[in-house]
Amino acid sequence: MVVQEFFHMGGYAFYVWTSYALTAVVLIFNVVQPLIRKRKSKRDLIMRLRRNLR
Amino acid sequence: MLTPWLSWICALLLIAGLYGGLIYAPPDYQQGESFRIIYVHVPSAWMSMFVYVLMATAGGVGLIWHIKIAEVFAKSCAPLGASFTFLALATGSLWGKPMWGTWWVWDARLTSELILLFLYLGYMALQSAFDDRRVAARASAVLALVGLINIPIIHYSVEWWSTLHQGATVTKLDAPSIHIDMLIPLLIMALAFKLYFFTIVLIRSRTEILEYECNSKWVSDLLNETEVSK
Amino acid sequence: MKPLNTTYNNAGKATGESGFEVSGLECIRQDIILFQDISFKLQSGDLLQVDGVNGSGKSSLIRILAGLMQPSAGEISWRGRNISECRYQYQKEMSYIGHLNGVKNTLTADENLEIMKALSGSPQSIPLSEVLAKLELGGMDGITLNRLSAGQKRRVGLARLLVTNSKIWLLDEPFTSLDSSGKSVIEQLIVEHSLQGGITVFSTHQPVEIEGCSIRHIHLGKK
Amino acid sequence: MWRDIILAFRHRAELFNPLIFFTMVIVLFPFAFGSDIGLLNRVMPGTIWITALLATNLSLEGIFRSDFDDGSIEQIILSGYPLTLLVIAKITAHWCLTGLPLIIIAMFTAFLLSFPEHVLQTLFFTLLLGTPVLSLIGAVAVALTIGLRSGGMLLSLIILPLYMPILIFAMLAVENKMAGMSVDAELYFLSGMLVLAMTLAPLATASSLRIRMS
Repeated sequence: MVVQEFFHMGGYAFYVWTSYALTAVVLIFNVVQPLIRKRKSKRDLIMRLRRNLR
Repeated sequence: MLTPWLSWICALLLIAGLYGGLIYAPPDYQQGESFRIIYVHVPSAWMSMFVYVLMATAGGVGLIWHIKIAEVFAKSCAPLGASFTFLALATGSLWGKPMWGTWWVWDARLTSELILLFLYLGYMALQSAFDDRRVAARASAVLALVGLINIPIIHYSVEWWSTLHQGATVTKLDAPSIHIDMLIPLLIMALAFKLYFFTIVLIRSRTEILEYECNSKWVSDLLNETEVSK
Repeated sequence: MKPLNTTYNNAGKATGESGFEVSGLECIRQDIILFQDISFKLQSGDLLQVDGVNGSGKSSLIRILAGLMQPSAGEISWRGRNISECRYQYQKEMSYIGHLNGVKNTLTADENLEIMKALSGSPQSIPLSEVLAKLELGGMDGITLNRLSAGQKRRVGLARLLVTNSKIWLLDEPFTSLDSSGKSVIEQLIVEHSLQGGITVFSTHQPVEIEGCSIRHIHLGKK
Repeated sequence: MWRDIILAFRHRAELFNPLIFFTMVIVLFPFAFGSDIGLLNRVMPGTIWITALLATNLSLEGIFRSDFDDGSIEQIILSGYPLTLLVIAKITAHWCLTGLPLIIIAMFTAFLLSFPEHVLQTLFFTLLLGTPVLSLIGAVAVALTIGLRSGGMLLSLIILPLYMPILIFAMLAVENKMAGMSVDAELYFLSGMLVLAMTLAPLATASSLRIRMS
């Protein structure tokens, strides 16, 4: 019952949970994106290095 | 080396803040449960301004003293600042719907936040329009500084404009005194957002520096090491 | 204390007397090293030709020497001082002609020279008509540049060298779009400049025939 | 500066383009809103201002365009002549060639559309104080974006947020005047912005040009 109430948010569930979900999505995206970029740029640099060595 | 520590503290604070905000804090007597949006909205709004000031300052430092780290830092700030601004706008709008009955009001804060988002987007667009990193960094630093001078003017003008155009319907948002049980989670969340920002900026900056210095010896040494260790 | 002081002064003079000194110059554009570790010294009367294939950084080198671009590393000094410290003085003594002529198409040759003269602020006394005659541009009064050919515009652009009367000439591909007589006029100008004690740095990919003074070469690009 | 004005006069057609654009857009508005004088009078100042913003925006690129294309900018930077002074001259020339005629045309059209006279005066002052700020701020952005691909769109993206306060205050002044209130505060604020822009924008433009050329 308590859990249900919690998720119900006094009738404002849609607004509250959308806000939090949106925040979560944006924050997670901002973690993942730089990490992917880091990996990619490292790979690019290693490729470059190999090219230069040859 | 700092990043794991920062990210752990940040995660802890986030959990604490979420717990405090969503469960511990009592519902607002006027707005009921919907006020809980405050715990993501207000920190985002704070951060959006804070990041802009930081970005412009770093840009200025890079411009005057030609410090690469500052240029890199400024560049890494921009996307984060823009996302915080976007969050502040989106959650503000989501909060506005139940409170004011519409998604958008031409309220001073919302409007200046929107302009701030445009400033961020302009900065990022300019940054990506240049081919050379250093030139891009210096050019966009000028823009950030011009924007920095403009922010107070924009804020002030929009405030003046909105007070003339509508009554005090918006003051609902800033309740005169906030209950201490509501305030503490808010501060924790704000701190968590700040740490989050620094963590991500560090990650971003490191990648940037790596690309910046791709011709220098230490980068090739570093890469060789990682390759060996794999 | 005193001996220390004098040695310092001597050292200052030793570098101060020399004209144009470049050390450890490096240029990185778009994460690619165009050149690295370029050093040379130019005295009065020296001529330096910059060779290299397209994209090897000839233009960048000349722009850096002119102070338009910042090098990624290294420094350039003129009369013993870094050019970023004495920018004003350096700019007064230097003329740069890039790919673009820096002339207005909607003005006549005369008017363009007037602007160059006004900008340089030099108390130059050669009459402009003489400059035009020297570059075989006489008899074009009242004709705006957009009716002239590319080669003629290039000549007007190069006329800047004579109007501004500066000591250092930095020429990026000065011979482009010039015909053979135009080319020899410019070669002649360079020789005269050098004999009068001027310094010239120019880039080109054409063979040049310069007689009467020696040319030094610097080669950019992969060895 | 005289050089610029002379040069501009040799391109007469280009010179008049923003002005024709301005007049045409203003003439379009009655077609969109109907010919009701009361309504037109209400939207007129806003129309004039927004159109002035767009016309300035369109003509801004011309400040440095030709100098950039033919290499004059490099020579000016290298001439040792103070760049800031030249930038001031160029901005002044730009304003004389777009801002000033714009104000005259705006006054004329507003007069034709029987706009109340006392408000016309306020509108005139806001334009007089505001359009130079548009040219000044615009010059910085143009100096940064000149010669970049998609420079035009980028220019608008950068510039329009910075124009917001001017628009707001100009409109507030006009509205206050219509409501019969004092407009001193707004006009002072516009003057303040003009002074601020006059001191900082030429410096920022000069350094932007240097950066852009490197």
